[in-house]
Amino acid sequence: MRIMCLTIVSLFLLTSCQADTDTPFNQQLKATYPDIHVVESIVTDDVIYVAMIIKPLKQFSEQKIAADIKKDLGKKYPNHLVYTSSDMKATIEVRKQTSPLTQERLNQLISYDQSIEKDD
Amino acid sequence: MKTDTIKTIAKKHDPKRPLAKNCLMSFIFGGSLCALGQMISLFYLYFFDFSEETVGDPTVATLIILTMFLTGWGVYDKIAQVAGAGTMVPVTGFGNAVISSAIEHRNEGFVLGVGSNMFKLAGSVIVSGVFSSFVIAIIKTLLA
Amino acid sequence: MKEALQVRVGQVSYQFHTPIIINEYHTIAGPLEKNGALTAYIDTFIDDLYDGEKTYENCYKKLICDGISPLLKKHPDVQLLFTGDLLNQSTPTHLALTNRALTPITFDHACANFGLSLLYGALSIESQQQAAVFAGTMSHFAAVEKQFRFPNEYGQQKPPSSQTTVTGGGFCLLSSNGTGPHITGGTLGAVIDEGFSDPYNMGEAMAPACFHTLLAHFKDFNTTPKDYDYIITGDLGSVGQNILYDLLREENYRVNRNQLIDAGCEIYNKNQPIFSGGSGAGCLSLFLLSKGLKVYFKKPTRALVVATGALHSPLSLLQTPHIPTIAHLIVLESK
Amino acid sequence: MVISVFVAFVVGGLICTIGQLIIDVFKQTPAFMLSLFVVIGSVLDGIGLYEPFIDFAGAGATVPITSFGNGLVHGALKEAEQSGLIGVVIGMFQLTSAGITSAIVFGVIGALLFKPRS
Repeated sequence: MRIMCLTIVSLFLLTSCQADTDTPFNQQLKATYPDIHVVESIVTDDVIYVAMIIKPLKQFSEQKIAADIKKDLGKKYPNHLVYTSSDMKATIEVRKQTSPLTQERLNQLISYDQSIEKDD
Repeated sequence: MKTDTIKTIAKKHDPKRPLAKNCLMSFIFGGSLCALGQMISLFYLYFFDFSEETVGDPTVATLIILTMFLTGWGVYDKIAQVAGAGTMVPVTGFGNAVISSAIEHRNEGFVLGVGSNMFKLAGSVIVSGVFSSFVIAIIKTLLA
Repeated sequence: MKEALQVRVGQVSYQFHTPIIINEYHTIAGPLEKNGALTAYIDTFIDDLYDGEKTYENCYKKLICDGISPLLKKHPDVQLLFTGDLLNQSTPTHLALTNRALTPITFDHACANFGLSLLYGALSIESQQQAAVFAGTMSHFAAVEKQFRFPNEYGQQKPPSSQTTVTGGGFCLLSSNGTGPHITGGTLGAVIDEGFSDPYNMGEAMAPACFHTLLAHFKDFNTTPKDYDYIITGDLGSVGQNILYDLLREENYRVNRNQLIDAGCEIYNKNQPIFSGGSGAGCLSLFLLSKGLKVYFKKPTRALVVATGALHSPLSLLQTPHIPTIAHLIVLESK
Repeated sequence: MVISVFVAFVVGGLICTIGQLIIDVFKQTPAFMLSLFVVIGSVLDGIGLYEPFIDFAGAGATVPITSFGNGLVHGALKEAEQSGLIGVVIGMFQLTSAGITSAIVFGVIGALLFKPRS
């Protein structure tokens, strides 16, 4: 029974949008792309990983939006490898990601980027 | 007496199905089943390594486990009498068709009873699905 | 040998001159009927649809055993049992009567079996072949549901016009001595098919057959509904009864509404989940041999008892999508 | 996240209501309605509309039986990209195996555990 309460509590906690503890980069993303509802991102010196949840009504084309943002960011930060994902799982994983990014962890995150499957 | 006079009289007394109530009930029950499915999906998303694409499979499996218990305890058909399509359209309806046939034909033995009668109801769903998917996939691969 | 009195009347009817009396009867019913409307009149009940058996079909067999044994104990010399049940090849009846000195004559007219059993019981007594015979039918909800419709646990919404098979029924002894209501006549029905094809609305499919047999009876005996106190139908249900009422009025027979009694509707009370009424082979026998004889036929009455049956099989319904039906009628009088 | 539960509720409810209308208004048997839904699921995925529909509705799209049709076509097409026309036959049950396998397995387990009640 305890586990049940734990899950419900954590479900609600994680879903509240932390507008306040957002990194400046996230706020900037939200400003430039209005469709984003919740965004989490990891920025290292050579990789930018943006996980987002699109507003409910726009979710029909969430993958297209994620792809556009990826292209856009790719232009803005040419010397960075940019990955975006509109998958809910990506947002959850990024939010859990406290320790610095290992390559293996990064590969797992990249697997959530749907646009990669479409390209190759 | 001519057949069509009998038919018109019979038409007059055909009890109208309570359409509004049925639709409302199937909306509520169908919706709550899908909401339950979404919660299960969220649970799997949080605690297991499933992406949003592949989270459907464990959700469906969990729902069918739930159906097995509901069918076994004799509750599912009571709900379905109220819910109508609400409990039939979701995958629990498919699960219930398979599980109720299996339970029903248990007394004829497992091989001949359960084995041969299990898909008597759900078979039509699989056959129509597979055949239509085959046709569509062939057309798509030929065109694209 | 006294001059053989004319038994045949008109095209399809019979008139019986020797007294054919229903003088002993035993009814048994299931849990749903236990809290129905006839609890006071039914002899024995079973608690659940298994009654200690492993399968529903065995319970159906046990029902037939428990239904006939009391009568058989009292009258071991009787040879024939006119009956009929709803499962394939009447296996419950045959299994129930294994190693017993009683030969089951099993008819296959679904819910019209009871009418046919009484009629042929009367004919065999009238022709002095038998001094006394048994007649009666039994049905079991879950076993019939499994064969004719869907598995019992299958979640499917039944429309309000569908009917619930009765668990239970009754057996009776027909003989030419004793006290009780007399069977004075009968009419054999013909297979009627008006093209109705909805297996969840048997009432509308069986009403024309019942109407056809009633018409034949009125023509052969040139009587009208007014000459009878009641017209007791087997399992037309509320839907079928309304249709029958309109059909009779269409043929300008004046009949008032409470003359029509439907066994399927009488067995249960209003708040029970039975849709438009009870049905099944045992439905008419359960009603007639319980409340029928103990209440309606206590005072002098003259009534028509019509057993209606749908003769389709799950397979035939898929190939030729309409339901053939039949109805048999006996005239029951009590002094 | 929580709003996705509400969206699934509304979308799933609507699909079931359409199913109820097919049964009651067009007087079709439930088996026909289910087969129709599976075919609709397949056609939608053939056009490529079902993938965004799942993104939008979440469980509202994966729980109804239309997702079975979608899984079939999706698996077939994905395999067909690699190994050509024969891929259609190979990939058909890759994505939908969860539903059918669990139905069979829990059907047998149900037959073991339970007895039919009326």
